[in-house]
Amino acid sequence: MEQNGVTALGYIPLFPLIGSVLAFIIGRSKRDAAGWIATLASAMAFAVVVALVMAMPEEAEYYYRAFTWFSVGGFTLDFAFRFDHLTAVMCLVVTGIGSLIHLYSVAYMAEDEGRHRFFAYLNLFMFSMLLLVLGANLLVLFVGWEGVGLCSYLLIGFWFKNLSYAGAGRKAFVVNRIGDAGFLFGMFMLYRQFDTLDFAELAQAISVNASPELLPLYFVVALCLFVGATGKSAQIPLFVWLPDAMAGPTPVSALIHAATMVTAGVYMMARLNFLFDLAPQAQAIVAIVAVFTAMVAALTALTQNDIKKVLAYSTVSQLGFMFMAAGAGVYWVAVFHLVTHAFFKACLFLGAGSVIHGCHHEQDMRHMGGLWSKMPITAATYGISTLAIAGIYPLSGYFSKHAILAALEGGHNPALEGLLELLVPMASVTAFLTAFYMTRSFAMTFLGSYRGHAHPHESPLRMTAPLIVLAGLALVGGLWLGGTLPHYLAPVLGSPAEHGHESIIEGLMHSWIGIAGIGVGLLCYTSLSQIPATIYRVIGPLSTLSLNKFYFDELYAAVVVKPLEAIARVLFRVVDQGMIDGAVNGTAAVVDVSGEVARSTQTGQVRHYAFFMFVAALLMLFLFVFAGRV
Amino acid sequence: MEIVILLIKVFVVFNVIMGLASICTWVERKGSALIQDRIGANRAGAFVETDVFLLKPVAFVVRWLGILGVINTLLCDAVKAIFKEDFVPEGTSQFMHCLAPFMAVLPVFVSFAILPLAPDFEVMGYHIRPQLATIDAGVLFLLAMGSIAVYGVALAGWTGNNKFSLLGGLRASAQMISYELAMGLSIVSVIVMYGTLDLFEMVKAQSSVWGIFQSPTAWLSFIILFIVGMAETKRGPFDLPESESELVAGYFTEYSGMKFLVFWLGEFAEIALFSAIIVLLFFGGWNIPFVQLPEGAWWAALIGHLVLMTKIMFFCILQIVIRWTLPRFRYDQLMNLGWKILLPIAMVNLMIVAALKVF
Amino acid sequence: MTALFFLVALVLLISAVGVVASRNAIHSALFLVGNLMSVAVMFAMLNAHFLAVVQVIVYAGAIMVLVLFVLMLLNIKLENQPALGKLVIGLAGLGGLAFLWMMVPLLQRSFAAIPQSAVDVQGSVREVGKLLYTQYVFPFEAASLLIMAAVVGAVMLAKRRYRA
Amino acid sequence: MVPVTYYLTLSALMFTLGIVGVVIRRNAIVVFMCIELMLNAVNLSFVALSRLVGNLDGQIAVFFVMVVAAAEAAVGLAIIISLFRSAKSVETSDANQLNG
Repeated sequence: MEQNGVTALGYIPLFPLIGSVLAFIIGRSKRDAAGWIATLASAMAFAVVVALVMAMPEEAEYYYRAFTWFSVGGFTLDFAFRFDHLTAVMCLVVTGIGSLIHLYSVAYMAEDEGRHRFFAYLNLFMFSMLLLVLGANLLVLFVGWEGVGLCSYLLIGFWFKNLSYAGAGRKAFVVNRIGDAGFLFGMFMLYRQFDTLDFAELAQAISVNASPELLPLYFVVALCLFVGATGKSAQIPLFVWLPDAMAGPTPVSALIHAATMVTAGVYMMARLNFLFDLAPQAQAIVAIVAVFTAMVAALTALTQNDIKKVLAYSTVSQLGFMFMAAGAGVYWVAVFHLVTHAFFKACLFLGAGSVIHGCHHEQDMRHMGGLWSKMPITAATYGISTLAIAGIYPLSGYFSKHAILAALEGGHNPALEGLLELLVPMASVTAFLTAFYMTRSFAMTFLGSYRGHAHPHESPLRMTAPLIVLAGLALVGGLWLGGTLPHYLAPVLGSPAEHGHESIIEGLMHSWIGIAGIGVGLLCYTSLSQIPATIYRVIGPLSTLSLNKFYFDELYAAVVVKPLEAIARVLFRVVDQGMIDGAVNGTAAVVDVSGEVARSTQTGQVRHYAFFMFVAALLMLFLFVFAGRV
Repeated sequence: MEIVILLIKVFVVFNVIMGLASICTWVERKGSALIQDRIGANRAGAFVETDVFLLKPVAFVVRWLGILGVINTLLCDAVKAIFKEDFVPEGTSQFMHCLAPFMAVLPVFVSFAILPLAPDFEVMGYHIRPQLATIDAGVLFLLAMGSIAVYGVALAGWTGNNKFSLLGGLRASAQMISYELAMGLSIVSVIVMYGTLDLFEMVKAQSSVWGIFQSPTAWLSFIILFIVGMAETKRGPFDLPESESELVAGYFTEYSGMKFLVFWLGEFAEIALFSAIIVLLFFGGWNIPFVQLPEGAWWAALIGHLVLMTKIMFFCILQIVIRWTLPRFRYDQLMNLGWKILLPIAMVNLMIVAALKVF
Repeated sequence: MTALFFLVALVLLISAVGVVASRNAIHSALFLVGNLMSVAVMFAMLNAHFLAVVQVIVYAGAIMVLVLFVLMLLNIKLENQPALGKLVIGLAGLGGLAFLWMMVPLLQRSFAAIPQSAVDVQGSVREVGKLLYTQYVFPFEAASLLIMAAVVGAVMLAKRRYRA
Repeated sequence: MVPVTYYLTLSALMFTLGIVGVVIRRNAIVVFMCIELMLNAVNLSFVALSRLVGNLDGQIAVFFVMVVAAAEAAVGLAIIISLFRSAKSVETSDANQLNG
């Protein structure tokens, strides 16, 4: 591997950073300029990435040290970027989809007062995300990690005047802190063991130190890092923030909470694959957690009526799929699904945004329906993406999801021995549920007759263009990437097992789960609409469970929030009011009393002060002449 | 012998001052009469009052020429002043009241000490420089003396112990301080132009070309210095401190007799001083255009001296004519002229001169 | 030369006493002018010609005129409160004597030992100017800033406040 | 030539008079003048010592003291004028409150 210092790497995050600042400053006076500045900045970053990818020779890796961040004792940390094939894929996704969403937002946010703020945050997010994926060591990655968290918080609470929206932002932030704590612990342990945080050096060190006595350490570190990933990527138990994050503007949901930021955990696992590979138990936990997350989220999505909430749970579920692949140790599949998911989920979110925009900020699917004729482009792209996520051949979702199921099934992880019989069917059921609830959302939104009171209309071209592009990618992305991606990622993630080319018939055969889900869904929500109601009646308590999101929020409130509040109250009363305030007030009282005493010397008469100065000068002179003998 | 030469110098300089001031006085009285179309001082003419018919033309010519009339008028003025009551207002310090006129005159007279009055010459083996004191600081000394001149008027205004003279004193001191800045800057630009502080050297540098033509902006310095000169003497359109329609007579309202005459003398000596400075700095001093006088000859020095005096008289008369021609400024106009017009112009001028010197 | 020194020193001290002892502030100011002129003469005697001239221009010509101007503007003749008690004056005088008693021997002791430099410095305009514009150019510019600040501050302070 | 210590002693005398003046006088302007007296005393010793050690640095210091004195005069007198406006007096003993 050659290591080139490539200055162009610095430009990738630099453009969005400059764009963010400019958008904010210029946007204060010219609101409309902000969107175009931000779009241009992210498009330029995309152009740089594309140019780099095109120019990058096979097997190469770029390295760029921007500056030495800090140097403490023997520990020197460079603010360095690293650009290999994994990073290239991530960068393409982030900047490419990011640019499309920026373009979309220009139209979507056209009426908003604070849109300069919005675009500044959005570009800042791009900057942080690029830091995250470009970072050459864990700490730079962590800076990006925190940066995207911050931007996510700012954007979820973008309409901060609505208290529940602001609360959603806070929730996302706080929940992410828990994950970050795990991440930090993992990082500390790694540094303590290997004295470095650089990925390349870590990989080197770990491959040399594969001795058995270090395996427990790797297990703990991997688990800690995975805790971080559960926070960022919304896995059980820290997934509760993501559905609430739908409070943010829809393009934000598309970019941050579907396509890019939430996949940071997956990226991190792929980046540190050398570590996770040495901790099979951790991998097994990842896989189990992932399967359960996917299942629970899919079940919850079944009963949600808010179009964005459905997509949010769907995202959690799909992230579960990605972690399944990562847990099974087949990282390229995880990345593959990450990419295809970015395509179709971004498309779905933007489509949902288009619908919401068209229906005058109506998000409840019960008040939609029949929009097919009124917004044909949105409906078509949404439909394509639904097919893709359902895993119908030859759309992109099919390839990635099929590969995940294959990977899970063919996994050689000894820790998962015996569990696979449970996990694989569960994953298959989840895939079926995915197809079902997506079909439900499509049918409730676009089919049937219109149940709302607004006058829906198709969105402008600036919004539909990104939809068309993304739908196109969702359509062919799987075919295109399914063949090339494993080889492209091989230098970083290891060579995948070769498997034969499948024919169209085989493909259609293998997508039977999706077809079944779609079929049942269509049946239930178009012609035989009494079926769901009957089902709900029959399994009443279970559906309530699903509708209320399995009471996760309430559980956390009882177990975590309430005790913490109680402790905080005690601390406030005793420690803060009693001790700290007491000390402060006591100090003030002492100053007050001594001030009263000292005040008597301050007559306010300049002449007296002059006299004191004179006396003091005499005293000093006396000391100088007689005592000092200088 | 040195002492003798010094005493002679003192004598000459004193006479130059007195002569110039006296002539200015007479020119003022007669000239103002001429401008205002009246006869002017006509009680003390020449001693040529005759009924002899044959002598009448002579007397007429003599009186018309005014040569004797000058002396006669001045003598009469002095006698009148001496015999007047020397009034000291009540409730003020008599010492201060007496001190004020002399404080007003002193700096002017002392300033003459550094003015060169003729080229060097040799007589009886002695090399004589017709300058009372050769000071290292040179022209700066003039500025120093100019800044002290304020005390006389300020003190006079204060010891008058009445509102009019106090206001006059305040106006005078404010005016003098304000215009001193422009004066300082324009003199500094001249210093930069010649590259020396020594007035003697400056005049020597003008032996072929007058200073006003030596630099493209020298005329600016000249105009500023001329205007400032009129303002510093508190005459001409700048006579607000003694504006008789408002303040009776300003700071010397309470002065009479000889003390008043001293103020009077100081005023004209100052006119002569500023004329002399302008001539020495800008108009070649004793140099005659296109004529080179031999160096060191006593007669050349004499001619030089006369040329210098003629030039000085020209500027004295110019000032007097302006004083009797232009109406008085308003106070805000005076301050605006000093601070907002002359000072910036003088600054820019200094920068231009310095830039020309460097490049 | 020594005679001249003592003469000027006498004038200097008498005028200094006058500054402190005059009941009338304007007399104090005039005494101070005399004092400053004597100091200028001292400067000239010490070959500091430039400083002598600047002393006259700046102190006598500008600062003291300003003081006199203000005194006349405010027109305060006598201190309208009774003079200070004898105790304060006595104390101050005692303090002053103590100061002299310690200071003068100290000065004698400290500086008599230093030999008179062979170089007879001439503080001419040229020499001082050269030094000011080369070695001390930074303090010089800083001083101009100080003056600028003082001008602005003085204008702001003395300006009448506009009352609504 | 007059010994430098003469100048220094003279300077000390003048300085002492200045100090005493500052302490005993109550007219702010006179106090100000007494401060000028002290500054001049120091200036005198600067020049005298400049001559003693044979370089011009002392005279430069005097130059800067004069600059400071000029600035002080401008600001100080402006303060005294505004003091007079608010307190109708220039007695230092009348200026004993922080509020104008």
